[in-house]
Amino acid sequence: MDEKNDKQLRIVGFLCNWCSYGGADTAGVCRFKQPPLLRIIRIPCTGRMDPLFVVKALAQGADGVLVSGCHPKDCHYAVGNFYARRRLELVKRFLPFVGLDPRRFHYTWVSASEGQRWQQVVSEFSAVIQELGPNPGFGQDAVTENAPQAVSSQGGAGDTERCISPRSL
Amino acid sequence: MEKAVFLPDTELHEALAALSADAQVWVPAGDASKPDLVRFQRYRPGLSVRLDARSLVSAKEVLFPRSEALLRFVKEKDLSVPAGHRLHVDDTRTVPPAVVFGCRPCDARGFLTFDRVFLQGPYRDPYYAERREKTTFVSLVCRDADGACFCSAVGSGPADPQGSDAQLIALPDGYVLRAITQRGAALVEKIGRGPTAEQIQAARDMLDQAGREMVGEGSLTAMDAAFRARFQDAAFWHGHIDKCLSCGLCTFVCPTCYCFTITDEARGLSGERIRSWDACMFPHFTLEASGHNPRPSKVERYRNRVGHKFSYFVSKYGQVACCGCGRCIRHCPVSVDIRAVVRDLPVQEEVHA
Amino acid sequence: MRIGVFVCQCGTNIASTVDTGAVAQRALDYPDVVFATDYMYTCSEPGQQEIQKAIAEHRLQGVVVAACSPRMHEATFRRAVEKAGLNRYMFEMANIREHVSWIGQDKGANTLKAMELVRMAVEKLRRNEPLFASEVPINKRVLVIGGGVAGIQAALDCADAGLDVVLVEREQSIGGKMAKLDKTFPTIDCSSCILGPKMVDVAQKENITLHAYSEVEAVSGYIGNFTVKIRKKATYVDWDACTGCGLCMEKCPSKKTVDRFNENLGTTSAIQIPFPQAIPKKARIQKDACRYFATGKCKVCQKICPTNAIHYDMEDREVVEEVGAIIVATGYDLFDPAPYGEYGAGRYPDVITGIQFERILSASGPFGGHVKRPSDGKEPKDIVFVACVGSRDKSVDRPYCSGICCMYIAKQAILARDHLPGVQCYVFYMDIRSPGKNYDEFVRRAIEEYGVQYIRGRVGKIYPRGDRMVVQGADTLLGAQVEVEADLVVLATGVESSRGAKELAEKLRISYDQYGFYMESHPKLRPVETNTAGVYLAGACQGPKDIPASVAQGSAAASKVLALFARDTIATDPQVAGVLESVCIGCGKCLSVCPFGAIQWKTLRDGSRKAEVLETVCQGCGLCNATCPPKAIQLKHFTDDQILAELDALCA
Amino acid sequence: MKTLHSHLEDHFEELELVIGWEIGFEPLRATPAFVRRREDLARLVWNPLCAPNLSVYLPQILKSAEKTEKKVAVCLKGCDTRSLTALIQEGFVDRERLHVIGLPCPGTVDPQALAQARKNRAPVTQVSFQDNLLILHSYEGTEEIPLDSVLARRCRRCRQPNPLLADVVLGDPVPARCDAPSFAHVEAVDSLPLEERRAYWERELDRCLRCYACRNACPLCVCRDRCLAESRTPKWTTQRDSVRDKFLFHMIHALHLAGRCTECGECERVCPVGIPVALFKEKMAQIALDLWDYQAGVDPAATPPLQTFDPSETGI
Amino acid sequence: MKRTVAYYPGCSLEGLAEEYDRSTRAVCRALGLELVEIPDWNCCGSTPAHGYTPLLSAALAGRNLALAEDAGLDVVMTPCPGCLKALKGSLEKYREDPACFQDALGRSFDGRVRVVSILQLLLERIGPEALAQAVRHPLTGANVVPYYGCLLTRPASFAQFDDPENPVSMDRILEAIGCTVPDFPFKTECCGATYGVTRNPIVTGLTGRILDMAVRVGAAAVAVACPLCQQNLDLRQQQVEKANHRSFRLPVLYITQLVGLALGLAPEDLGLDKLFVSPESLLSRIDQASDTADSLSNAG
Repeated sequence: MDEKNDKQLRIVGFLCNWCSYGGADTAGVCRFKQPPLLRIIRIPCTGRMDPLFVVKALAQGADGVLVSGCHPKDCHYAVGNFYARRRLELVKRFLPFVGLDPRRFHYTWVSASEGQRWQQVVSEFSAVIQELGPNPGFGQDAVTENAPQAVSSQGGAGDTERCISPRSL
Repeated sequence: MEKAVFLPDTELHEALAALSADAQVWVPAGDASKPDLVRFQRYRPGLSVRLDARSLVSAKEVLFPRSEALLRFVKEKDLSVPAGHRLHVDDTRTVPPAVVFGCRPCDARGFLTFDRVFLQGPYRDPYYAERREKTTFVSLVCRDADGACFCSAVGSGPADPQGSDAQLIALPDGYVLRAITQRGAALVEKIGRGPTAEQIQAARDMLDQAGREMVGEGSLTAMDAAFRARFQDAAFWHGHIDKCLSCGLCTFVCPTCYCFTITDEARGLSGERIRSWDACMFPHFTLEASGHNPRPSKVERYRNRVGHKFSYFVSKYGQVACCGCGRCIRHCPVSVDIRAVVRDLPVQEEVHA
Repeated sequence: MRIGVFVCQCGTNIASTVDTGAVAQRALDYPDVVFATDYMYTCSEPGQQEIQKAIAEHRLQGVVVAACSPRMHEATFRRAVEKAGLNRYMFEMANIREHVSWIGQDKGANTLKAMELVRMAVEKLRRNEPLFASEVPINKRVLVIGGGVAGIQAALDCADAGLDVVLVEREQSIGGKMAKLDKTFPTIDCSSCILGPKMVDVAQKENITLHAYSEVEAVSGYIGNFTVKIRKKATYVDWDACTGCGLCMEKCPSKKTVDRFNENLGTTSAIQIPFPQAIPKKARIQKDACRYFATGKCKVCQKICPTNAIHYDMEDREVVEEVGAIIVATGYDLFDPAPYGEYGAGRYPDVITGIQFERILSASGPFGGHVKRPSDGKEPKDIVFVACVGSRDKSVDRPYCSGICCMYIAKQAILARDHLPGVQCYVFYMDIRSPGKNYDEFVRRAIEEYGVQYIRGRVGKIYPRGDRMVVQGADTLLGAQVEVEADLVVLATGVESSRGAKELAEKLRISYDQYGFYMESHPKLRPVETNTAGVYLAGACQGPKDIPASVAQGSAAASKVLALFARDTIATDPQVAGVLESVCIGCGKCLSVCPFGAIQWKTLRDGSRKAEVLETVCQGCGLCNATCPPKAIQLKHFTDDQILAELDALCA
Repeated sequence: MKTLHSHLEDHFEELELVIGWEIGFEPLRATPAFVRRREDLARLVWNPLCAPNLSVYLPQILKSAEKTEKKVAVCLKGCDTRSLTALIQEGFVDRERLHVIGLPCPGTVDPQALAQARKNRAPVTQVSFQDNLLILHSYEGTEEIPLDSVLARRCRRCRQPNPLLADVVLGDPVPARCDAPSFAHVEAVDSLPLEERRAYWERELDRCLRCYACRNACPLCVCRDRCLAESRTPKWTTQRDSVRDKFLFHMIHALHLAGRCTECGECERVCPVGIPVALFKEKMAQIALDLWDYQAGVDPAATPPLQTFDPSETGI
Repeated sequence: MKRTVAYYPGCSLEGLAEEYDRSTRAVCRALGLELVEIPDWNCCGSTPAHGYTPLLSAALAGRNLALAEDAGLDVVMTPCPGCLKALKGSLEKYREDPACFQDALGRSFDGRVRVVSILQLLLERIGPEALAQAVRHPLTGANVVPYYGCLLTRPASFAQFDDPENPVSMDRILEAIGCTVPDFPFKTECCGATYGVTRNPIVTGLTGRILDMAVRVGAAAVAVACPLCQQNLDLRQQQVEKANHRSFRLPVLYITQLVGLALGLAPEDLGLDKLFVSPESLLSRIDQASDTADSLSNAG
């Protein structure tokens, strides 16, 4: 991202159009001040959220991922957030296993009238991300593919690192 | 034995270090976490060099990387131009000389297939050509063929010099390194010490003995007619291929599989044109824009794989596109044995109905 | 692709904390952007013309507007670009007002964020495809839920316009709360005189199907084609046969049934018609009070009923109605004063609520219109009204003002004086809210003509002294504590959402606030619409309001339905899912997750089965897209590639 | 294995095809066998070398073969039957058309472990089995290796050695090696600090060839020829040989198996570069167990957790 | 909740309200509650302290809580509403700014401890049913009205116990020990508090109203849970009678004394002798009622 100057951290927000996007609007209308980290992607419903979006965003170096939708039982499509909360909780517990910091991913439920609460959600999550700093992502592309040599990243097995090979378990 | 030197075991690392002064040296090496997994890695001190073991993936990666950027392009916005931008293309690359030290003869011979296609064909591939010229192959006479090897059956052998620039002959306390080509001779001067007569003699005996050894019974070099005859026999192909999973493993570990795909990977205004390995066993390989796929299932795909190596290539170039290294058999998840398929081609009576 | 970017200053709303010029300049560096400018008021008429001019001049194929929220003006701009010949879906908005300029003061950070939001919108637009709405026939019938004054007004307006109306009322008769009122402010019209005729109209109009004593069980379908299951609760009286003669009520032996219509003040019979002007004027057996259901004997009503309409074995029945639009007019309930233990409501018989006093005032009430004390039936000499009981009070979670209590207190005080010329009324109040037409004049009349004593202060305690009640409160104008002895205390209880409002909202998939009042689409611009297309609101179910406002909303909702039904078909939202058959593997996961049953099987010639989307039923939630493993099904306008494009614009 | 042959001989009339294992290109390697003729039945074997999970072929075989009154027989180990149950749950396999031969499984051999355990290096000419012992014959003599010392990782944590569903069970039940689900290997990785865990996976996935053997060997990877990881529309991964794209492919595989994976371990067995990819799916199985107390492929009537919801569940 | 509770008597329970202390200890001992008096406790600062600076009052009361924490007790009980407000106030101050609080206190404090009144302890730790079972002499036939005063349950955010405007905790306890509890509207009216000395007419006026209402609803005694209320209603009852030219002769007992009687404890252990208005009229009524009850039971 060419404009990414050193300090500017970014949170990718996936907001459901009917409730949380409306909640963010309400927060704006009421001029509830928020830190400028969040960039919102509008989706029709949290049911549209494939957990892979979260993994890909964090792997690509998004500093934070915030997903917010209607409160359970209040979904515009009746059951969208019921499916979503299962998938999002599953990916939240899976992230640490592959070395992605689970604190960088947060999901919550905010209705269109809860402008104040949205301000609080954004401010608290932004503070967490400020404290965590830039996200190294996964597999920062080492200088592999455009080097003429063949075998990919010569990271190779250094001697000192501690290895968990299943057979040694 | 024209130019030869003796390389004691103790001086092996020293020699490799000397070679890597002005070239990238690739040796078969084990992984710390996985000792029995041997792959070609660039030499660096402390690497556990494993000349005694067969590498999993062939040395193909040295000349034909799994993915390489053919060129980088940048679109510079310019509204005065009709297209709205000007395209800048940059395909500069630096290819340092390389040495593949300690591969097997079959690895080296594999590149004969590559050369027929990438160099002697109607279109000369610049990327491959540049690496080919700068790479020296030092193969080790093979003493540990296993149940999957069948180099002799395809016209090669444990001591086949074809494709190698120099050959290592293992002796109890070291290796005799003999040059085969000009480039091999240049390399041999740099390392090792004068061989004693006994060592030369022992090396020559080893060479003769290996030369005579037959790895893999029968010959699979003249199967093009048999293949065409068997082409329509669905029962035959189902019999052999029902168990195949149609993954891409056999093609990726094979020293002679050279198929690739080219894709543009762009983001915003810049990007790269990537050449990356492809496999005839993959569904997208022959998927047409219309959605039709001439090889819809694994049976057609594997028949094509056999036909390509033992029929089409033979009738077009007069050589089998297989060096008999046995990797495709050894590592196949379900142990499909290409030898069994090819051997059954000419057999007339119903087999594996 | 040729894209135009228009950055709106929105007067100073955006321009004050975002450098719109720089954003427009930076947009020129993005792929495919061939024109970029910023403008004072892009949504204004001249602003839209600017866009249309630029589309023609620069042969634009897509437009990005960086301005306010798409929830506000996406439709406006889509119409504008459509007029200029672009498909309305080749348009994207970047929300740089509510999500940027209004929530941060740091101009540098805001401008950078605005640039990136524009970058995201451009990247998404580069992957947009033109989409075309398909037309769906509308079922020109309307369902009105709730038979109060708002529902009646809506039903009558629709019926007058020639529509088929289905009116569902939970209670035995329509009329809602207004039917319980004696008189209405500010004109002191007799409530049943002005409501009665409208109720009769509802009964007499052929194109109104009335389902009284029935509840909505389930709602499915979408705008123009709703399917509504209605449960007609068992009344144990065949309403076709019953003539409403009232014989059964006279002869029914269990006279001690609590009269819920009269707010538990009087008693009535187990088989009852709630009030004389009830529509439908049919009897109903209250099961828990009926001797037959308790003991198996009695059957008096069955014996004497001239048209033998009584059937003790009657069961709930389910009716299915197909309608094109739904008007929700489910009204409100009144606050139960029990949490105010210090007022003694429910402990002292002479401490009653406003609605109970209204029943006492009413001729059809428990005392036939004579104002008497429930304890001993004596005529009260002093009456104290206590305002804001369950309103404007956070401690009982009712911080809002109910809007009508000040007015009905004044009315009841005047009426009490009419009934008993000697009575002295006192009112404990915090502020008098009388905003309507002739409202404040009405309250002044109560003070000046009817000598009502207004005491500005809250009541601390109500306790008995002898046979009278002492109301102990503060008088903030005197700066002292005051005690008023009274024979009758009327607690003006506030308005709250009606019982069961939340469950109905979940059936209709409309949202509600934390007090259970339904959420209108926009508090100022769209008060009678909801976020669910085809579902409209009217009356107090949307928030506390008086009768004039409820009636007005009834008509407003009706006019919205009429506008919807003006066309024979309705354009469906083309943002629906679509299946790429060559990629579909026929695993059926999308079918099982689709909440609307909008996906079905399609068998190809070679016998393989693929998923197929019913475009008219699909609501565009995207659940199938997220569930499909090979991503064969994509939600148009929110495809994977479009969302990934926005994501990649943000991070490598 | 007299009983397998005798059983098949008796029932061969009702069978159109028998899917089992036979000796592969070398005595130590068993390979799937598709027997359609009676005289080929003799080729079938059943021993701890028979590692491949044959349920992976069933959806394709049943789809291409027309439905006749004859059945397709398939030999399935305990863990293989869990995969079959999962396929039945999702409607990919019609149970009636199968004749399932359930085989209580003492555990399968890990070829790398066996190679390391062997003393001499001469090629094995003949293998025989005797209650938990492998007897290898080669021209350097015979060698006895206890099966427990060369077990595959999946078998060391196996709690389903006995077939869940079968038309016939040949051999008496075998005690499970673990009664409760054991996630020791997952917890070992979890115990690493976050950065070290990421470095570990980056190093492991760097070796990945992206040959998709793990995907194609997985019985529950049902997209067959339409995998999202190879798709350009929508384009989730590039064709680059970068660690991140390979990671994304493995995430696609793991997420698609969340709440569905029956932990048969085939993905890890077939990986040519020995990446413990099964750990991703075992972590998913652990989460499904914690969150919804759900184990895949146990109850044919159950619905996988991500395909359904429960309005009243809290805490998530 | 464990059975052992830190006990903070407070100054008035060592002086004027000594009988409140004695009856509280007796009742708790009878009900199996072990009261551990906070070692070396100090005055909670009452009204003068926070008049000076709120921090002083917080620190003074806070020290007692810290001592309770050191003794490993997580619940502190104090019968006197004044001390209750001071102790709860200090916890509030601690939560607002722990650092400033701890350096005012001059020692560490982690604020885990909870503060409860005697009413809360009886209701939450024992509960009305268990209390009713423990009763040996139910005070049947005695109309007793509960008088909470205006501090015990207020302010709601502070007290977090019972309803500030319409408390019922003492009613429950009185019912549990067998009393009939008439509806007493003035249960939270102010009794004039500390004006007894400086501006006595306020007390005689306000307390007069309360006693008048008590008599009016037919009370035979008034139950209180606050030393100051007890002082105004009992000690000053003569002054009130003189000022209002009426005779009330209404016994005012601490709730713990009444509970003690019901549990069959001896009057001396409950400090009944310390009351100004003799409780004789109440006791005779109870004995009489219990005799008839005995005669009925053994006759029945």
